[in-house]
Amino acid sequence: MEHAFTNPEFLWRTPQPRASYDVVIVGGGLHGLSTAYYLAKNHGIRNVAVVERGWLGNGNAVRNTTVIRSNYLRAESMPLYDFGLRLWEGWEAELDYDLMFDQRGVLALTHTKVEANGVKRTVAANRLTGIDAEWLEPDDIKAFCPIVNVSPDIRYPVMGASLQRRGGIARHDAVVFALARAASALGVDLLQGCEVTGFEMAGNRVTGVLTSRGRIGAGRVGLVGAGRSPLLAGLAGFSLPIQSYPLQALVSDIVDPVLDCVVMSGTLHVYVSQAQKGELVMGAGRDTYHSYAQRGSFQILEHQIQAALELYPIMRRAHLLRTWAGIVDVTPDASPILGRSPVDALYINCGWGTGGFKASPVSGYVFAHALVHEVPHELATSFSLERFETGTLVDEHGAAGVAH
Amino acid sequence: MADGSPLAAHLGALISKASFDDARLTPGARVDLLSVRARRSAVQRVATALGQESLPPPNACRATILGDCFWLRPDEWLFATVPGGAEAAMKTVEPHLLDDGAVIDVSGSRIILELTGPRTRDVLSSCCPLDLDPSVFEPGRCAQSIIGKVSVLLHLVDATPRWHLFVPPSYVDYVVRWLADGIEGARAEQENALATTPHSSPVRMLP
Amino acid sequence: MLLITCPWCGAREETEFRHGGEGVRVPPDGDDPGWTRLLYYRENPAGPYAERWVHVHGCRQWFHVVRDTTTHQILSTRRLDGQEGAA
Amino acid sequence: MRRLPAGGDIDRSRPLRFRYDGRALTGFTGDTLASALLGAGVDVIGTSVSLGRPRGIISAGLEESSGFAQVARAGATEPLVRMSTLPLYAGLEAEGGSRIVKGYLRDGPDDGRFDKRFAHCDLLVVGAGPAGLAAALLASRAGARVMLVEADVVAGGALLRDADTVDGQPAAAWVSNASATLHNSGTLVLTSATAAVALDQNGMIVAQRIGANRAVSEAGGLPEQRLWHVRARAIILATGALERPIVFQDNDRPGIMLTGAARAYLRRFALAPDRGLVFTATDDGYRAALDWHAAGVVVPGIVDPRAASTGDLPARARAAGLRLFAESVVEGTSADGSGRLCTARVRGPRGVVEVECDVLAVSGGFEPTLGLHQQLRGATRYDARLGAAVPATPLPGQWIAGAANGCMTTRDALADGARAAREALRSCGIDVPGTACPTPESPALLEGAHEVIWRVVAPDGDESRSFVDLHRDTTVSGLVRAVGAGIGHIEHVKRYTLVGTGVEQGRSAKTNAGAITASLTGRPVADVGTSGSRPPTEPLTFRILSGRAQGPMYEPVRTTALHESHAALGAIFEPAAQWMRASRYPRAGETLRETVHRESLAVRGAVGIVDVSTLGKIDVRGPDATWFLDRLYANDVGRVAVGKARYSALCHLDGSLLDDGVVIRIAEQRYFVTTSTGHAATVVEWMEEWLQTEWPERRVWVTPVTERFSTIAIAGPTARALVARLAPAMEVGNAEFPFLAVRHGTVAGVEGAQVARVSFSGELAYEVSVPWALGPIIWRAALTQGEDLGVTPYGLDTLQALRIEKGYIIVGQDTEALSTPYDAGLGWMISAKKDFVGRRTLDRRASQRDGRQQLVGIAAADRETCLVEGCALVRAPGESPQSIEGHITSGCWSATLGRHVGLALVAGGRRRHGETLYATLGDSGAQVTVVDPVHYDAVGARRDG
Ligand SMILES: Cc1cc2nc3c(=O)[nH]c(=O)nc-3n(C[C@H](O)[C@H](O)[C@H](O)COP(=O)(O)OP(=O)(O)OC[C@H]3O[C@@H](n4cnc5c(N)ncnc54)[C@H](O)[C@@H]3O)c2cc1C
Ligand SMILES: NC(=O)c1ccc[n+]([C@@H]2O[C@H](COP(=O)([O-])OP(=O)(O)OC[C@H]3O[C@@H](n4cnc5c(N)ncnc54)[C@H](O)[C@@H]3O)[C@@H](O)[C@H]2O)c1
Ligand SMILES: Cc1cc2nc3c(=O)[nH]c(=O)nc-3n(C[C@H](O)[C@H](O)[C@H](O)COP(=O)(O)O)c2cc1C
Ligand SMILES: [Zn+2]
Repeated sequence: MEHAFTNPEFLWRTPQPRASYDVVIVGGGLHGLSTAYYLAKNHGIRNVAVVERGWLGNGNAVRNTTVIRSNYLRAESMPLYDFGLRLWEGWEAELDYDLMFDQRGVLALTHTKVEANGVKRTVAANRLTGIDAEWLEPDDIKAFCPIVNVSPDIRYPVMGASLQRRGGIARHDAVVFALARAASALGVDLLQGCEVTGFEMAGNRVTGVLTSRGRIGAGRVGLVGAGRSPLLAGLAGFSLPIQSYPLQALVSDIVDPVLDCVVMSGTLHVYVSQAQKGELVMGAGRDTYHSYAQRGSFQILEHQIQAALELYPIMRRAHLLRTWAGIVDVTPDASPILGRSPVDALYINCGWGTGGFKASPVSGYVFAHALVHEVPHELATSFSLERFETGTLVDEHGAAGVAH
Repeated sequence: MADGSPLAAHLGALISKASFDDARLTPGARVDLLSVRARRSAVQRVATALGQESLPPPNACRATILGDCFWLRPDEWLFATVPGGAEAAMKTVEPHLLDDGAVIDVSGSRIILELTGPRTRDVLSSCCPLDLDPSVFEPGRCAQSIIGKVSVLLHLVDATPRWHLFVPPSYVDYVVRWLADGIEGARAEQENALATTPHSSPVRMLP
Repeated sequence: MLLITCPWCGAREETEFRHGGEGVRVPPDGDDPGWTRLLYYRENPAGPYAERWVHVHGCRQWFHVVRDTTTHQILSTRRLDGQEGAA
Repeated sequence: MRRLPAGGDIDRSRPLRFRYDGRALTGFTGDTLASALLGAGVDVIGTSVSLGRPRGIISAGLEESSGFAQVARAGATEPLVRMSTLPLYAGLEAEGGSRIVKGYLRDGPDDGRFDKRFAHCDLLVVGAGPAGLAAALLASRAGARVMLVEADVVAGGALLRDADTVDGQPAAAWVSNASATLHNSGTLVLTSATAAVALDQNGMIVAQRIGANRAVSEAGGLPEQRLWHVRARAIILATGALERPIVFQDNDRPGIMLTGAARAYLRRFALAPDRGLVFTATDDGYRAALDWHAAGVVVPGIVDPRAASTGDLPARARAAGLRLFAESVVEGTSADGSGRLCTARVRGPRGVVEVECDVLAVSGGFEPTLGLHQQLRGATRYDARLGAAVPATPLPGQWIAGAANGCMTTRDALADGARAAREALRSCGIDVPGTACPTPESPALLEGAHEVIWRVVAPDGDESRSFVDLHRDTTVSGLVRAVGAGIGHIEHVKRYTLVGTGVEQGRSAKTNAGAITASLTGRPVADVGTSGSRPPTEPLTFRILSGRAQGPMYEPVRTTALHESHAALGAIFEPAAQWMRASRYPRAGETLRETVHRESLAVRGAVGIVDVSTLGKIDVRGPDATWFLDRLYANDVGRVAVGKARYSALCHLDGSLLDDGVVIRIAEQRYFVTTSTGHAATVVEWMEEWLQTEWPERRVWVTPVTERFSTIAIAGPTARALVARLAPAMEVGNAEFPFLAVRHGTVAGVEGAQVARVSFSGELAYEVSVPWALGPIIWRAALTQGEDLGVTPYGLDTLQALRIEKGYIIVGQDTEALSTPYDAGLGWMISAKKDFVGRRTLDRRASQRDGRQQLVGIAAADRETCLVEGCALVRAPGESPQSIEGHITSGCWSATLGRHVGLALVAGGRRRHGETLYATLGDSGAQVTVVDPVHYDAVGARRDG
């Protein structure tokens, strides 16, 4: 028999919108909920609403493949993501919820010399920053994850891998539930079916949001709209250096455990883990075209499964059970945008692209800080929108490009 | 690639093993290849010089005095001329281009594979996304598309059907493997009388 | 998976094409912020979107496509010179 | 159930032996695994996922939510195969038990062939029930190219279980005639073929189990499964309707099935219960009772929640003397010791009765199968009469017909199929003459009072055994709990309870889940809706998705014309982009380092030859060629003299390096440009993009000629002597043929060879390009004629070592995504006088900031220290955490210098020559010195010599 999920008896209140709030968070995904939670918890600001156009989590929160890790490359990013990972390590206790957070290890396979060098470079950078990381040779990989085909005879033989043992997965839906419950309990109003359609402005200052459920006044507004950030920015009269693409994922039917870590492969564009329930959860590179349709193209699935079967022949007879896509907001340097916007009292938190699930805790933590103090949290100073003017990009393509 | 055949020995063995009467793969004739680039002003001059009314339109091939001429793009045509004929052919075309075009010897940058037989549509449609139905892909038609994951130029020479595939030499191994494997599949279908396209013969339905 | 009508070659599978987005434009002279926009900012509408594709595995021509990003419906394809395709 | 002595579509003369859970059983040709099991008396097929309840088969088709098995195939084993549509074949081996809910994977050989096919048609009809058949018949008569795909093993749809007649023929006969007609007119009819994924622009992915009904050993080379990529000008979805179960207490017991299944098992497989009770909310359900009755089965009654129906079927039931429990429901069941159904508790206006039965056929009504429509977000609306969603408007280019469109009788389905075909064909410009539509005779099915019922509230209030989703063990209690937690949206309910997330994706559970949630939250059913559908409509094996693109057919492996020559010399190959390149030519007993050592010294001391045919080559010509290359390349191309070459680089608009290469000016307006191996296609595309989109008026023609030429570099101090022998007619002296000059002539008898004095090794070098296929001639000639000169073939490993010694970069290895030419030490090449792509960004302050990661050389402190690529460079050894100054991009054993040398990117590195840093992968650090990138022959005397 299967391990049954334990969801609590009570999750959240369903209040009516108030006339105004100290802070209105636009977007009830993980980052929006996390922001609201930390506003209340860390800063005592409880007169907060999260306005969500659909149901909580209906964006990328429920669509991501749940890879959690902090092995990024840049000096600017590593502390941010690793602080996030440390928050994860305490989150189940803090939120009193079984998130199925499981630090089973994340392997990043390499298939070319250049890729191997890049990954080694990340390993070195991680270790020097105090982030756990190891370099594994093919034999070590085989020992750690026996189903990987490390034969030198395949098209792109495995040349080695990095391993972050503290990396892992969690149950995405549970995280939505847990954050919503915690925020709601702290007094945050979660307003679903409440689409922001415009902003109320006094000069260059935002004073409220116009929604499908009426006007809601706001002392400050945080835009946390992930795949729809460019549209939200458009409503507020500015634009973002963001392109929106579909990113697909798939699950297999439920099978006995074959894989107890996360394995990613940048060159072959596929990564896979096995969720606690038993389904294989697989992802690939994003689609090439712009879209808001939450679906992608079939050849992406075909290619990723070809790659998967080269690497994990045991998966041949698993079934593709369900596929879906989320819309990811991709920045030019694969790093997020966090902080002030061109509009006063309006703050933005977006651009996490294909990799923001892992940042759910830290994104809310630092963004709540920015909303309260009007300056970025020290972990987030490098991620302002101005960096594109100054040319001080935080290029994470190597560490975040294909993988998650 | 041994000096004689354009196919490496292992590929020769692969295709002769796979081929059967209804789908046969062989190395095609050797040719010299010319890429003729011509802006609109030069196209007519070139055509006239070759005794043609015009150069072939998109997706078409025409026989000319310089051999088969294939449309490649709005300002490019590929001529497949006799081996060693490139130089002379260039001399024929070049004067008419003036500054509005160029002719480039691209001999050897593609190899011709020939695929013949009534089952070849099955073989091709197992790796090529084009609509090859006789009602839309008639003899004399050509198209650039993909086999597996690589670019090819496909030409239907006659209604046998006889196909010519123009494949860059470095990709020949890969393309031949796809075709040979497709032929094996077609043979199994033939032997098991499985209907797979409306035009494959004979037909019997499997439950 | 899209089926895209190349103005030259006709309707072909998406796998024969490469997406070019809005494309780059040769810069007009301008100040620094203008340059930043040119480098990093592109249109990204929900709805009809004017984009460019190139038929990499076919005629290698770039062309214009208007596609609705909320439905993936292709509203038109045109040659770069603005003419409708013959195909 | 038991097998009746006669009847059914099975061939009793051909028994088939198979194994289930280790038991040897027998069925008949024509059986499915499900019918064979039922026929063999196996009603308890396994246990449920989290509650461990005994389970049986509930359907005879796509509705199945319980009967799945682990099936052995082709030496492999496939999890969770649906029993109700798996044709039985001799030797089939299946496992049930806990395997009906959770399968397993096994490594090992797998001989099944999985194929792919592209197909095109005017009209694709999905579903071969009456609607689909009518549509296909009409279209094929009109001369259209038609494809008809049917998920079941045979065409016919609902007609297979219905006793209707069509055009005066029994339904089954009409179906086979129709199929034959279609065949003969060239329609491609695919059975066991599920339309699984709807693509944009009228595409459809169809998965076909060709060899589903046979063991792989009998497949004769046929594919086991095939994936069809279909493009159609018009699509008709005639996917029918699915029967919906009703939720009540203990509704999951083996023996409880849908009424359509009860009839299908009877008609198609001659399987009948001893006592069959019916619980139906529509007239249609009465057919099961009537059919059973006609077959001699004891029917203890028909339970109908409605007031006595006046419809045709109920009247017939009454006439047959069947007992009707009107205004009654089944509120619970009990089971025998093995878990099998034995009685049902029927509650009516006059109280409760226990009714003995071994099968209970249930029908909550029918709902359109709209998964394909919903995948592309096709709109639906709630139909209160059906209690389910029906299509609102079809998607462009698509039509929905038959039961899928809410036309629930055979007559309506046939007519609707013909209507859809007419409209679809008209959209393709094919006009259909007014052909008559097949006419059926079938009873009225949806007469009588209409009352949609989803759930019978448990009398004792315990709904933890009232199953909404059998596969995932979701119960009404689970829904109650979810709603109590404060959630109301059906997508939250799904994620809280897991309803609908199983292998059948809740196909027959979703509507009930939505409706019950609605009743629990006091909202209209229409407002709650159902959770969304996603591709595929049916689980697809991973292998069918990968098809034949595995092993050597997975990704192209490109080989040069010299591949066999290298192999003959014992080369070891390595992938480089798509190519296979020789990395080295080890002699017996040599270690890697020894080989590289030997090959390097040969190049530095005598002469080496290397195959560089993979470098991209581009012919650029036309009156504006110089203007064009000047716009793209960083240096002044216009200043390169005819017959000369220049090393150059391309930038992106943001100033970052795209590639480097050599620009050779062949004639005034004709160039031969090389690119790095990995960027060959990118650079051609880059040039085309700029030309076509920005400068269409410019007369420049760009032609990729990589595979026109094989190129061999001949490098080393005795290279000149070797080239002189190979090309006796060529002046090779330094004066006549200096560095960066290019000549054309005959080499080793090959006319028209191009010889360029460019060098990637830092030695005196000649790159000889000849027609692709003639490469081996030059290679062989160089080896034989250079023997006394010490000619040595060398591979990528040595090439790397040599270029690192010289500080030559590889873009992408020694640069980062945002590295500029300045960062890479190539600032010298940037022309001060002209604009080019990237220039504006390079002129910005940020691009020239101090402290950027800049290319430096690094030298190991001692002979033993190895410079591992990727190592971080830090100020102090073995300290963590500390800030990172840079990293090693390239490192090698330098045979020439007798120690390890490397290249690195270091913050502000250009001003840090002489500084000591430590190279580390995060623990101990090896001491290195920052030096100039050029480790060897800084003045270039050897190269120029
Ligand atoms: C297929 C896929 C796989 C992924 N895998 C991983 C992974 O393995 N690891 C990882 O770290 N990251 C992964 N990601 C990325 C990760 O999911 C996202 O970065 C992250 O979820 C974004 O934050 P969010 O949860 O707040 O976004 P969302 O959940 O998308 O939240 C944004 C919310 O804003 C709401 N909204 C938008 N516009 C409005 C409006 N006008 N009014 C009101 N509300 C509005 C939306 O409805 C939505 O609920 C993946 C993403 C996808 C799509
Ligand atoms: N009594 C009722 O309420 C009721 C309800 C529904 C249907 N019916 C009967 O059903 C018939 C309706 O005719 P119809 O043709 O619309 O439906 P149908 O159910 O007869 O045929 C639909 C066919 O589509 C196939 N199919 C479904 N999904 C598919 C997919 N993704 N790919 C390939 N095939 C797929 C099914 O296997 C089935 O054979 C009538 O005969 C009618 O009497 C009766
Ligand atoms: C980690 C993970 C595991 C999932 N496992 C399953 C599963 O076992 N069964 C299932 O039907 N869907 C599964 N899903 C997919 C969801 O059902 C759903 O498709 C996804 O949340 C996107 O929502 P949408 O399909 O409604 O757009 C999973 C999703 C994720 C992110
Ligand atoms: Zn084209």
